Amino acid sequence: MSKIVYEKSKGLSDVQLSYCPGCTHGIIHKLIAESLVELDLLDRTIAISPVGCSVMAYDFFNCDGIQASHGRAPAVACGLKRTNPDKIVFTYQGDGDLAAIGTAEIIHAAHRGDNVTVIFVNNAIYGMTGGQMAPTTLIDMKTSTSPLGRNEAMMGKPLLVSELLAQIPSATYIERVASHDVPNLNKAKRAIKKAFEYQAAGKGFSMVEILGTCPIGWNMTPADAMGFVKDTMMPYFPLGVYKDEGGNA
Amino acid sequence: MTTRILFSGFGGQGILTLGQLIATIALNKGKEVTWMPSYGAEMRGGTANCSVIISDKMIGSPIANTNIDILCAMNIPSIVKFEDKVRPGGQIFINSSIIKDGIARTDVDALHIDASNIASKVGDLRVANMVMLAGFLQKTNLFTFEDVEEVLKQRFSGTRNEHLIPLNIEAVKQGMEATV
Amino acid sequence: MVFTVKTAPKIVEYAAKHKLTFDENMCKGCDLCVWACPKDILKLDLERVNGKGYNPVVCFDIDGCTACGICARICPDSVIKVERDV
Amino acid sequence: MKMLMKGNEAICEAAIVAGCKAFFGYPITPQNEIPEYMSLHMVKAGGAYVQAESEIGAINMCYGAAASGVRVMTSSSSPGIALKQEGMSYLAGANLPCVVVNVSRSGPGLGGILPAQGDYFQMTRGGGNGDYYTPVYAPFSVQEAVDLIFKAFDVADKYRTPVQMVADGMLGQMMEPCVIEPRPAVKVDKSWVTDGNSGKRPRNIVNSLNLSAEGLEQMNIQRFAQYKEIEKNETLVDYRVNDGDEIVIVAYGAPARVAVNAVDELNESGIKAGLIRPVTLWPYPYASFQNLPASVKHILVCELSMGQMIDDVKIAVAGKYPVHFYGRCGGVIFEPSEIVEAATKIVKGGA
Repeated sequence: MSKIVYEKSKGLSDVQLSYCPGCTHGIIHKLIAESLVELDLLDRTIAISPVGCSVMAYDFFNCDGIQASHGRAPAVACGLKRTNPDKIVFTYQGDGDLAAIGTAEIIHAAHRGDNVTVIFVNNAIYGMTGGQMAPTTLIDMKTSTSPLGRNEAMMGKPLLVSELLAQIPSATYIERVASHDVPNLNKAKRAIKKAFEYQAAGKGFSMVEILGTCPIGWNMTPADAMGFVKDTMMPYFPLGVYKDEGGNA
Repeated sequence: MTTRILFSGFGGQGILTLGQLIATIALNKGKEVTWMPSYGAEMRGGTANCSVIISDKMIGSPIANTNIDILCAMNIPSIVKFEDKVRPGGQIFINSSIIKDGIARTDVDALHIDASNIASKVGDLRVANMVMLAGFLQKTNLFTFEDVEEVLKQRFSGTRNEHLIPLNIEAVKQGMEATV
Repeated sequence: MVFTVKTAPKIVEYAAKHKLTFDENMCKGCDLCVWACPKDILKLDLERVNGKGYNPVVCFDIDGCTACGICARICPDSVIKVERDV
Repeated sequence: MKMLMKGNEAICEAAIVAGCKAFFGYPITPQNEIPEYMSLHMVKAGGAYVQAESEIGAINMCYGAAASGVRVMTSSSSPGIALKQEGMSYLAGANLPCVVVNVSRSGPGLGGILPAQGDYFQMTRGGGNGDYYTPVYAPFSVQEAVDLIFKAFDVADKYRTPVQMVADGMLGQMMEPCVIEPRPAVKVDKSWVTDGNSGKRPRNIVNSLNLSAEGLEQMNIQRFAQYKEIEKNETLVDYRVNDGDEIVIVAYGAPARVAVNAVDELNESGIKAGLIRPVTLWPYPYASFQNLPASVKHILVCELSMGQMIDDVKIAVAGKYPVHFYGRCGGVIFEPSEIVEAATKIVKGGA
């Protein structure tokens, strides 16, 4: 007699992921797919993919998908949710998409209290276009547009998105988690599930920020990149629940 | 006289660099030359190629993926995609360390070079591209061994990669010996 | 200009007390499972490449497997299935 | 000295040599080499470099820098250029010089990243709101891109207008030998700049708002008088039509290189063919179509689009010749043989 400990989620399609070897996007996709299957929400979910490495995420989730223009996924989600309030709508956005060009849209989705879920993957770089500096790039980190390292005087300090959105009165649930080892993946999955449960219960805007890696953009092995998340990113981007008003709604 | 060369292989095999070195040699020799890469987000870790066209007159389209004079193929997808695009009588240089089944065409001049294995023996898999240069030195009159030495110095002298010049030259030499 | 050679699935099984199943052609040789495995029974096969051109993961000591599932959970490409004998 | 350079990098180097003192950009393929190059070399040259939060941010940074009188440039690719239209309209409305480089890709929407020419309408018809045009340069080689960057900054300064350069993914990514040497810049009056009057001159205002209908009309009339001057002085064309040619192929930008090959092949095969390559897309070289040799029977427009420049060719020939079209799009690049086949069919009848 044998019991399946782990197998590929039914929430994922058969398409091979387009991500580079060892990229945490694949791991985070699995958490979302597993959560939607376990909550029995998959068949009424619409995934909204951004512009960035996860631009083709619509190919990877086993549900309907929309591709949004750069940074505008939360506005697209608003339009879809307002016309389909009984559906589950989530956006999947990177730090370039959400924290740079899409800051107006994300802030106003939270501000309106749109009953949608945002999965925000923060890997401190623009991966798709070849490793440029992002608003979340750490000080002194070298990228293709900060070749001498991010300079605070010229480029400011990295943007703290969860802390920012937690200030918005109408946001319901904001948590930052990480994806660099199995215990943290379990926590990340609990956060994702909670966000979808809140949405299903009509509790309003939720965002889960997930610290991820970009081994190619960071010029590291995938395993070293996991260590970088733990040792270098987490001290600047503290994990935790920044807002949770789901219980009072 | 116009020579249309296509370099193709996995990202990381030095395809684009090899094309640039040969384009620079052509420039040094006063030729018209273009270098054009395939580009895109998924290229990393995937298959990359670049076209180099060398001519005595103005070059039109810089893309040489048809009517190819010389195909420098470093992996199997390169053969699958481009073998048929070489003109009859053209040349195919084959990285036989990876492309073990050879090619089907009989109307081209094929040269098998055990490039990846030779590069490993020289000390770095990443110089497989330089081993492939043996094809050009053995089979064409485009440039000489001295031209290669000169372009390597031009590119790497005074950079942090200067110490790699002897390794690269050794790779070319080993490639020459293996293809005599 | 980007293209890949289509490859049929290649399923590789390792079975002792517990069972590991690898969908080998989905593997990108990222090494994360090797890095994460607490029993150090996985490695990349540097002697060969899979249909995508990567060195695939292999298990060299299935007897040491405890079916903890860590390799499968960390794998970004859902390559690994883990079955526990109960 | 002749150097082998990527189109994108040559454009940057030429801009720096031309005295560009500020660059504002945002990542998008296939123009990433431009902000990457500027992030190092613009800073080394003592200029300002910022990676903006968006293309809209970047073009408005240009608006601010241009108002202070410095030479400023931004770059993007098609979807990003679409985002910049608000700022372009403001630059035009406020009479500010600025150089905008579009390393174009296929669309519409997010489209693809491969070379295409579907932005012709947007670039040559204003693009944003209101009555305006911008000069548009379309180089077909790395050297020409370098030469036209110098030109673009001069024209922007001289006529106080935003100027665009379109270099598709092919030209941006390819390497070719080129020479970049300093050349004298046009001398212009910059007494209008808003860099703080220090009490020494009347204050300056940079603005496109005018709530008086007559006043705004006058501003537009003046701007269009400038456009007449630009049309008269700045139209550029590469004209390669000879007596005896039966068919004239019209193409622009890097894809015109394919047309050059096709014209050679046609002439070798006995079909007399010529080429008109507009180098400025606005102002369009309409005059080049007025005195074609009597031998010309057909015009064939070749574009990497479903057909956009063909409208200008139809305006130019005013019904005098049949205007045919051959195009590929989505990132597919035509090969010389395709153009040869299309031209042969037309000349031999059957098309």
